[in-house]
Amino acid sequence: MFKSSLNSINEIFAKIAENATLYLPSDNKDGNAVYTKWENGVVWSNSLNTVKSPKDFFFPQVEDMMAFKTEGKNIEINDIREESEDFVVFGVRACDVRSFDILDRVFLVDPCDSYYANRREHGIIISVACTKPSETCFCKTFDIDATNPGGDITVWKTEDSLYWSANTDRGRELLSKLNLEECGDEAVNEQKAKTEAILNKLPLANLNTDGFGGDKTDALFDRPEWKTLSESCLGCGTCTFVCPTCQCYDIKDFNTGNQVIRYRCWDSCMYSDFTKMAHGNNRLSQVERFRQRFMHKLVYYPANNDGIFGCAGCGRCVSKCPISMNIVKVMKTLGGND
Amino acid sequence: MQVNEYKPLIVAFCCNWCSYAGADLAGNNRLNYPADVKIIRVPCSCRVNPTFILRAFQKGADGVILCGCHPGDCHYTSGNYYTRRRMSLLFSMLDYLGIERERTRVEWVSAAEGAKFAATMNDFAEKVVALGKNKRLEDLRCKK
Amino acid sequence: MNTRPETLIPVIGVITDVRLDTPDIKTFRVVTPDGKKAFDHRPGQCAMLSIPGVGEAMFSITSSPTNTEYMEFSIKKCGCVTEWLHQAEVGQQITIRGPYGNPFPVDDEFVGKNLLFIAGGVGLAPLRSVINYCRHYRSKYGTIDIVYGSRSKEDLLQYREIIEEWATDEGINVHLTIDREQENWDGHVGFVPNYVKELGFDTNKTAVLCGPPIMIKFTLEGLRSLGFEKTQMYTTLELKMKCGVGKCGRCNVGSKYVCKDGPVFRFDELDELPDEY
Amino acid sequence: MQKITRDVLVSKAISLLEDGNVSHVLGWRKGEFDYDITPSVFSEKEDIENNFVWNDFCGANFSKYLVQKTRKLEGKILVFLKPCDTYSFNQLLTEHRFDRDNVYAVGIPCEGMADISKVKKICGEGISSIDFDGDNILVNTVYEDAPIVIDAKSVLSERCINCKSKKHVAFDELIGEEGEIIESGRFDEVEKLEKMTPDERFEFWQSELSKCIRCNACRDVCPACTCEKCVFDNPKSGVENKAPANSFEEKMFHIIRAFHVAGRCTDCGECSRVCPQDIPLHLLNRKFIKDIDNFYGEYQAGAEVGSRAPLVDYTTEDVEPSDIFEGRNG
Repeated sequence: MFKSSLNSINEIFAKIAENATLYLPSDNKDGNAVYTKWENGVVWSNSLNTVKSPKDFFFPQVEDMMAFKTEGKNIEINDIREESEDFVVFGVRACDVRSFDILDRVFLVDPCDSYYANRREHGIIISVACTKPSETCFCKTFDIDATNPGGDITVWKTEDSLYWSANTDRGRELLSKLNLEECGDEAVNEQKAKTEAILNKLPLANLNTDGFGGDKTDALFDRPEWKTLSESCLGCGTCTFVCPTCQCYDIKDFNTGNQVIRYRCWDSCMYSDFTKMAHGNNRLSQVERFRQRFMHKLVYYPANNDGIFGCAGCGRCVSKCPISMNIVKVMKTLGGND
Repeated sequence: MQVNEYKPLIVAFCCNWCSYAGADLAGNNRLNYPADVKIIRVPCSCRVNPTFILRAFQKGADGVILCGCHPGDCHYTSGNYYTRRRMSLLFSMLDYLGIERERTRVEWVSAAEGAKFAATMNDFAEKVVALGKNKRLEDLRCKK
Repeated sequence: MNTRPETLIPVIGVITDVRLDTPDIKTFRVVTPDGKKAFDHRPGQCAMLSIPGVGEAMFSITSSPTNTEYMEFSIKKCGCVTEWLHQAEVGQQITIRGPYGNPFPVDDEFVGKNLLFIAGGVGLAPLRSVINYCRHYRSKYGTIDIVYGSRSKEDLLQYREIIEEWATDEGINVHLTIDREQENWDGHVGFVPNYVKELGFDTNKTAVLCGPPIMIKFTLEGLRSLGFEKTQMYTTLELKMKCGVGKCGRCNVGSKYVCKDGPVFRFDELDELPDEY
Repeated sequence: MQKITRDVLVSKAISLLEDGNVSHVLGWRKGEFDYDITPSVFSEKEDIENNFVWNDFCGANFSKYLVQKTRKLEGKILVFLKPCDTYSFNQLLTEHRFDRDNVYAVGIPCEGMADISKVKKICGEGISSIDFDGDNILVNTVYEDAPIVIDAKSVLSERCINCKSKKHVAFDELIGEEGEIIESGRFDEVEKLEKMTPDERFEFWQSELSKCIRCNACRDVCPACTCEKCVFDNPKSGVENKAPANSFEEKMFHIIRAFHVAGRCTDCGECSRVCPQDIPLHLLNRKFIKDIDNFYGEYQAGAEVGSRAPLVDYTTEDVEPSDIFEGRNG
């Protein structure tokens, strides 16, 4: 474990930024935290978390995949992929660190997604333990320890200091370059205990997952509650786009006039055209689309991934849904623990 | 790059009944107007949907001009009156978003006004050249 | 340059032959620009075809894997990509990637079994690959019955191949049917599910079904009434797909992705999935 | 703090339901934290008694739900409408989007709705409960022992600060006192932007619109956006646009969306309320409203049923597009 004073944080940022682009949460003019490229003058936000999740760094909302040139009947395919630059994402919370595991299990399994893998190999994650969790947080439900977030390097923040500990070789290498002073873990343990106490007081602390999991398809699929839960769903994509673990994408072509760029962009299972094809649509109503999103996170994903839930409990959808319908309400209604 | 080397791309939407004929007349009378003006013929100026204008900018236009029959002379009686309202609001909105207001224009050109057509295009092109490349409403993908 | 392998990047395919099979179905023969087959596949697998600027769509490969020279796709005109393809001429290049999905178990469960293929309309496309594969390795399988129905005689896919090759093979019984009476048709008239019941097959067969959902539903009931078990019936599903490798997240039925875990399913496997296909 | 209490609405809803006048009630359903309230259809007395809420966080405008719910549900629907919601209600009727006979509208006065993000900027995270006391909002958090007292006026949402009308323009029955149309300062921000230089305006909108994540919440909540298929979702429209691929597409979507609702937008402010990225979308709509008022005379969409929207109307004396900037700097 290493220690640095909170006052010297900018010097540390500068050091990290020497070898790689550094991104960290910083407040925009609305006072919302957004991941911002660090340069002198960019201030690390005090907010709990960013509005958009850091999945953008590895799986951006829009990314060009390949280009085509057509001439007469002929087509030329151009591989426009480029090697990503090295970058460091600082200030990732425990829930978002888990989200990378969840995304890895989709994108890195065979056949590996080279776009995602490329960024993943070049990105170092520095997580920061939570000290002031919000009422919308429920990471504990998914056995995530907000006081010990993981990633390549973990940072704990106390009143006046930061404590650093590396979890991976990449993290150790980066940390060794920062020349921090070694220290014990007493202060960190104290901070952990404080946060732990608050985590237990949170309104969603006791949300439980017993009613969900890979084997619960039959028990949940035809439940009548889906209809009432989804009755006022607007069918917008807010929950999916702020979600750190939503990974569905669409592949589209854009004709620039000179060439065709095939790009992929985030898609949302809440959209009416998500499964629409020439011969029909297997999810015609919003009830089915709504059910798909939550079944995917709470049943289908665990069924394919050793029981790990596809939700990290970050609470973004809880605070951002235009009609305040969210995975917590779904779990409470269907989970039978009321 | 020197200013005088810069060739703007100007899209002119011309209504079939007046302005397109006006452009024809300008050609027949050998009146000069910039070759950078690309004319798109539309059945009536009110055929032009705001997306057409934005689309033109996206695909690389530096200026978009919309020409139709004089108010009162519309082949379909009232099409250009609607155009007038739509474009007033659209141009005002583009200005509000900080897009240079000289990049867009509506001009009424009748079939007999070949000279006006040429003069309008010359004037418009000059203004667009003075503004330079369209940077505020461009789609970089289309430049590749 | 990112040099990692990437399945989403296709290769170029050239259409070397276009055959008008029915008024709305054409069969396209596709090879690489140097005249080879783009990749090997197994019967029942699919490939993503695309036309830059128009779109990309999943099609089942209709030709048998035993054909090592080219691949064929029987495609019905119904959406953007298919409409464009129907206007394509010989020599047109398209892009192709694959193969995707799991094949029919032709080398394990099917071996030694009597096979019953039941198809409706363009549903013959994926089955043709299996049928021709089984014809090629004829000795590995028992009797083969093929029930195929369509709206009219003109709508029967691969009609010449069926009549001239399949029907003349020893041990293969072909039963054709069309929906309504029409001139110069002396075969059976009626819907596939009813015809299957009329034919009254023994249950010592493994059945493979493909066709419109309504046909599948009633044929399944028909076969069940004849005593067939769900474990001896297979079908192949189709849902909207974008990536083909189980990542884009739209072709799932429950926790199974049609592109990755399907498209071939045994009916008892389907029973475990929610009714959303 | 709302002057009309929840109990008044609950008893109204229950009596109408029990008399058989209506078979469903469109109302606000209690959430997890006293502020996350979901629009919902109630049809049981017990459900209403237990779960119906009415407080400073009941911002949702129900008008658009009527389009879908009147088609799906049997019988009459009781809908509670705040003054601003009645404008959307009328506008949808003008466009024949639902059958008036299937709806029983109860107008309720509104003292302005609170913006939870403004509340959170004051009290921080960790809200465990919220109470109301006169003009104050009392917030209990897991971090403080005593409740944090917040003046309700200081956390009013933007659209309520600039409320244009406390008068209901449509109802079958009114609860409480009728209000007046208000001289609001809703165009002040627009004017401020108009006075900026084009460079500053461009800078402003570029930074605002670049936040867009194209979740379509603004479109999907908008009572004026009731197209069965949006042009931006339709590959055949030629302008399909699914993702904010670059700064052009961000602008394209918002300009065209604002244009499409120009003359029909009642300025209900739902777009800005739901935007997860806090983009001031109302400033686009208000620009159109202001321009329409300036160019073609004052017009308030939804003020009366059957009024002709300015963009499907004209006069021979309309201002020329070349003259619209007269007397304005820039």
